Amino acid sequence: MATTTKPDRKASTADAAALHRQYLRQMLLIRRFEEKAGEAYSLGKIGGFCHLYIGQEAVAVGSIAALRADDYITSAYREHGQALARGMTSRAVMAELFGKAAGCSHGKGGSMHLFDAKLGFLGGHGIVGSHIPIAAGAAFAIKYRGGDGVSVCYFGEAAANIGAFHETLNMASLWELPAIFICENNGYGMGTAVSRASAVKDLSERGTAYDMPAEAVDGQDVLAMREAMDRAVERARKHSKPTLLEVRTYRYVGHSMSDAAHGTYRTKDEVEEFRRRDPIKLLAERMRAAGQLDDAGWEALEAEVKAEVEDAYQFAEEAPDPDPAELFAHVYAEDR
Amino acid sequence: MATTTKPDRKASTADAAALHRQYLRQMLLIRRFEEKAGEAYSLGKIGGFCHLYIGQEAVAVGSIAALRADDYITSAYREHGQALARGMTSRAVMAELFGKAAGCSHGKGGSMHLFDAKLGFLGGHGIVGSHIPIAAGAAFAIKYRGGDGVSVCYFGEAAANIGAFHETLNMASLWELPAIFICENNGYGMGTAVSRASAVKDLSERGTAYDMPAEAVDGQDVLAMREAMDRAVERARKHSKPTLLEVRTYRYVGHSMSDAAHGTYRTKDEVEEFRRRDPIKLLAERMRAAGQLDDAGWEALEAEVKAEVEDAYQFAEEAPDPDPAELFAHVYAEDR
Amino acid sequence: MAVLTYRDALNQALREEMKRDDRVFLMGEEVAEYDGAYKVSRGLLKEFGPKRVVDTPIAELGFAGIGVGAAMVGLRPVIEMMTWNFALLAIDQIVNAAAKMRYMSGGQFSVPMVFRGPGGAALQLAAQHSQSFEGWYAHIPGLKVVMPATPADAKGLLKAAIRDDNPVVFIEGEMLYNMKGEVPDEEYVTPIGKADIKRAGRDVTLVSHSKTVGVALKAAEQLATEGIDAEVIDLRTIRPLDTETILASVTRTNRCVVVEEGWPFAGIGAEVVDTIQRGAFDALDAPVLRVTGADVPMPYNKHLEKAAKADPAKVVLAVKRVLYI
Amino acid sequence: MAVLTYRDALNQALREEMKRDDRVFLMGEEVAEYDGAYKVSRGLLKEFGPKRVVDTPIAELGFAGIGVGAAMVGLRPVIEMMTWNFALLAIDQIVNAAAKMRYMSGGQFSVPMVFRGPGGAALQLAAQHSQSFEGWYAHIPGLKVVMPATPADAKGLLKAAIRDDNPVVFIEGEMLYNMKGEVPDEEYVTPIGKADIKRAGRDVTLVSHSKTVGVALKAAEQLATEGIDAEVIDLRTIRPLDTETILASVTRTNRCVVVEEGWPFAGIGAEVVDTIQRGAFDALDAPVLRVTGADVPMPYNKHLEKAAKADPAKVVLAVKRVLYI
Ligand SMILES: Cc1ncc(C[n+]2csc(CCOP(=O)(O)OP(=O)(O)O)c2C)c(N)n1
Ligand SMILES: Cc1ncc(C[n+]2csc(CCOP(=O)(O)OP(=O)(O)O)c2C)c(N)n1
Ligand SMILES: [Mg+2]
Ligand SMILES: [Mg+2]
Repeated sequence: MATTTKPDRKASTADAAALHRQYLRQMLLIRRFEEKAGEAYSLGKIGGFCHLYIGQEAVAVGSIAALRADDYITSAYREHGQALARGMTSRAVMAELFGKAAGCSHGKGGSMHLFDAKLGFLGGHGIVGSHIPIAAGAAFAIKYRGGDGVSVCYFGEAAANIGAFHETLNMASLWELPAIFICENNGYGMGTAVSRASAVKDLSERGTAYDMPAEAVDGQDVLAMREAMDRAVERARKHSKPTLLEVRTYRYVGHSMSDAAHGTYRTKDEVEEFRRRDPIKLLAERMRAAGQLDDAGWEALEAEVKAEVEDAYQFAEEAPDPDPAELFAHVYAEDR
Repeated sequence: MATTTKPDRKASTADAAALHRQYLRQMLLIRRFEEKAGEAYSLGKIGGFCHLYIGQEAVAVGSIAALRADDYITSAYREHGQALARGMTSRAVMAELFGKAAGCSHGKGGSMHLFDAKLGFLGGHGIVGSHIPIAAGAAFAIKYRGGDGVSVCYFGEAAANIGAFHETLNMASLWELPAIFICENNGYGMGTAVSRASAVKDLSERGTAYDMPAEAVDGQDVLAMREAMDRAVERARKHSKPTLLEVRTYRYVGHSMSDAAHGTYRTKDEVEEFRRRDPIKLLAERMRAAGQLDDAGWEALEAEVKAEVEDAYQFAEEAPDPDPAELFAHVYAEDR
Repeated sequence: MAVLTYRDALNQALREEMKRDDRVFLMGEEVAEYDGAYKVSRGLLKEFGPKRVVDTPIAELGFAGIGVGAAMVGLRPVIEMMTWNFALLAIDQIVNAAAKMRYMSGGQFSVPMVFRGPGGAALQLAAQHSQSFEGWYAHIPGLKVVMPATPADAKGLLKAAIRDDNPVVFIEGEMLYNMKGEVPDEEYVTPIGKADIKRAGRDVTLVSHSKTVGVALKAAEQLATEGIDAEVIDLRTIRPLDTETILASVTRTNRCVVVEEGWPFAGIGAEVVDTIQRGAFDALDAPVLRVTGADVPMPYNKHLEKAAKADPAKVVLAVKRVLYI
Repeated sequence: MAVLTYRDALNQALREEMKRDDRVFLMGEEVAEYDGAYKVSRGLLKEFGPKRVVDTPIAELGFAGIGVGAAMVGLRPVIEMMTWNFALLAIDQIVNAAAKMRYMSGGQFSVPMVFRGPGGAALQLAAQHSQSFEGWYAHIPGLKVVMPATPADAKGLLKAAIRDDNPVVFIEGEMLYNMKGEVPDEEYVTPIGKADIKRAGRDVTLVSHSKTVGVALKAAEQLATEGIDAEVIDLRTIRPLDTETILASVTRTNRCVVVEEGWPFAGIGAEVVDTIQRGAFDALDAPVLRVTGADVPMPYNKHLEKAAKADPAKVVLAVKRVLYI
């Protein structure tokens, strides 16, 4: 069932160049945003749990690029990258991390619970695996209404061991829901390596148990991600069939802000090794080789992204806290 | 991974004859016991839910025959057959169905909750799938203590769609627990055919997702069942490796006493069709062909079994109810 | 007025709401081809087809979550739990997802859905199949908890629950499905959050809900023969609790017994007691007493089971104690 | 006496009991190689090896059930829930299996095991990670519920819980892990089911548990400066509840405020109120008041979160109300 994707690199037309620049910009934005969020966390401006996406940028960017504005996205707690790639503003996300009223969840959700109804962004969920059926529910609704939308769900490889994954994939396949399950296999669930948590190492093998098309994808290559996603989207949109994508990726940083990047469950060397296939570097090099990027272009991009992140930080810093009365608002629909 | 078992029929030595007679007797006992239980239910002597095992006898008998006295057995609510095959007396089981103090669970469990600590019979559980991890826990304990026991778990094919199945099989495989998961695929979960509930029809395929050896077994052939079980037991006992057995069987009666045998979700013809491969008939014919059984032998067996069941009924009927003070006993270990 | 069973009243409510609003669908185990394990959905598959009446595998957590997701994007799911005992497997979706989605999304996503099915003990179903979890659900902000005691309320409240924009835990009485009662012929909706005085009385207030309404009414009848005039309140909605009706009654009667099927510790009765002693402390002439299910897992044996349940005799006894007689 | 953190006291309890009884093992997510998400199991893998300190996949339902099965056949599992929020996924095993096994097997199988981990809100963890479920577990016959508030109690009670032959729900305070306190040097076990008076007083009884013991003590200090002498009861065990200690205190002080972190509806406080009004009705000079967490999912914003939590100021206010000042 599972096949490993080799990206089929298309000609570097002007379109491709624009697209690549867009991917590069988005990945760089996520990277710089996350770095800034890490900084803000250390300064106590962000509280609670904060899970950074550094290293995995190509997954969100390459997959979301294949979506339409009316598709749905659901993710776990490590979702800043998907939120930004989907088009939430840096301001709205940063303000949420700061707990401000201008945040995308009005300061009530925080890092783990980013929501944006207008963008079809259904969260930001903190219970491992429990958002997988929720994403399938959105796919169910699409089919129910006879639409040709797609519902995409992001989760970690460790979530593939929990019951909700199993129950959902079975129903999604049985009912032919237009859902795409993106398992971001970054090698670890907190401090547990995939081989210590899953009896099968190739998680795409799990597709067999549900008769669901599955693919293993190189998650450091944004173009490979995009292409695999295009196939899955077509399967969902045209044929209303779900797909399981196991995306091989890596997080360079700790599980959350309280976890060291290396030292306990993985070595510095391992992290360095993976950094060599950095998704941003990989695409930038390819673009340089194709004449789509030069030093000036790169510097301009860096400056642009840096300015955006700084602006978001400033905005979040200065934005007001929610009104105290907000404590009792939104518990029930009648409240507000 | 999954292989379909063809029974490798051994020579009809005297040993085989004795063994076959034992299987035949056990299957017939279960059959007659269940028929009597059905009668008693109609008379209001048994209450609550009562799920009969008629048609599936070869599964319990063929598999339990392969076990040792110190192995563990855990089952769902359709467990009269396994209880009897394991050696609970007809009296103890019938008295439990009648809610009497002499019942195997002292009248507190009823049909769905048969227990016998001395026989390593860990219940009798009513929440679909939830006993699967419990059985794995017994296997964990065996391994923890360094023993060579085996823990066997019976569940229906519909239970293979619930999260507990998935989580448990993954851990059982990952940790190499001496567990045997017997999925009794009787074609239906209540009124739902397997094809309407599971995205894969061959449930043994599910083994792949856990890198667990799996086999599809003819559950109407007690000898095939025994042989497949022997292989699984050896794997567990000698190599501490789990197995998933998908056993193809059929229940002739309704899901529980309130469900008709046919008419809603399956036809009378279908039931008749399956009755043709009745496990008792199948073995009896084979024994006749091998000269291990004649009319007289059959009649003696029938009479013996009938007497045992009548005795159990009488016993249960006359046995006293639990003392009223029992209501508050056994809530906590200190109580009694 | 037509006389209907509680079951058929629920069935009517589902049918009417599915006709009225095509975003409403029913999902659960055996709800479609089997017409429901307890036949509440009889005929709905035939009338509305498999798109709107959906049989599921046994996967409570999964299909509850599918309901949550569908509700977030605008459908109005009715998720049947074959019984509430099995909902323990889905409770993460009900509590961690449905109840909190609106709040944690800053009001962006509501979850207009109903989780429904039978709760409480029936007959001899033993420990795993005889439980009352209303106290648990009522503990959770973000959920509403509704428990009708009569066919008319069953219909009116289920319609209200389906129209409600919040996740509603709707617990039916397994032993009430065959209960008959008059049900208005015209379209009506019974508001969530309002208790109903099922019997007016002067001497003592009996607070009850679901099956124990019948228990309280029987006790009241018996008490009447002894000259004691009991008022019987049917809470109907557990959350939000109609404290006004409770307090008004107790302020008049000065005595109260709370009757519930569930376990005592931190049950509905405890909350009602707290409400009363805070809101009507000076009116109370005696402590509020509680009649609950016994504080044990349910035994299978029928005599033990009977002894474990709240019954009119126990209520009568408690009433006499609060009347100091 | 050594001064230890609550975390290290728990660690000692685990280590001592694992040494004492080789049937005891610890299982859960990240308990072994990572030394525990909150480092409660630090060093145990090294000392006892991977057979007895077992890392699991993320599969709360599954490994809780594995614990139940292992306990049924004679081991004494300690199952760590990384936090009690995730235990909703395992609650079927805790409630439908562990709590009922002994009863429904007619006393044949006990389930001597501990489910433990941090409960309640920490700081800014938002709606899905800031919940107090002690009211839920205490509702269930067959379970014991233990919630230590100090390092000494944490150690003594965890040892008692591990030795107990019943399933024990052991809820640690996530915010208490770094709390320091004296812990006896010699071997000791703190009995389950006994509350502790953490401060004696005459004027009002404050009933608290876990983190709110600190809240109540702070409130008592402040009240003392105003000449009000509050007694602070630390329940320590929620189920079985030490009604004797509560009633004896309220009978002396005639006034009571219950302080808890969880939601109000049918919470621990409701049960305590019920206990008091039934057992000390005539002694009460004022209604018992409750200070609880706000009846909302927990918001992320730190100011809103602070407003949602029980704090000394709210307790002081409630005390003044029950003293009518
Ligand atoms: C049900 C549940 N169990 C445990 C946790 C604690 N926890 C949060 S993230 C995590 C690891 C998840 O790993 P993975 O799914 O691989 O995602 P990643 O963090 O690598 O993106 C754990 C155990 C949780 N949030 N929910
Ligand atoms: C979690 C849960 N959901 C639903 C039920 C109701 N129920 C009892 S048996 C059953 C069907 C199970 O079918 P299967 O697993 O195939 O076993 P069989 O009855 O065929 O032996 C259902 C839905 C239950 N007991 N537990
Ligand atoms: Mg991971
Ligand atoms: Mg079946």
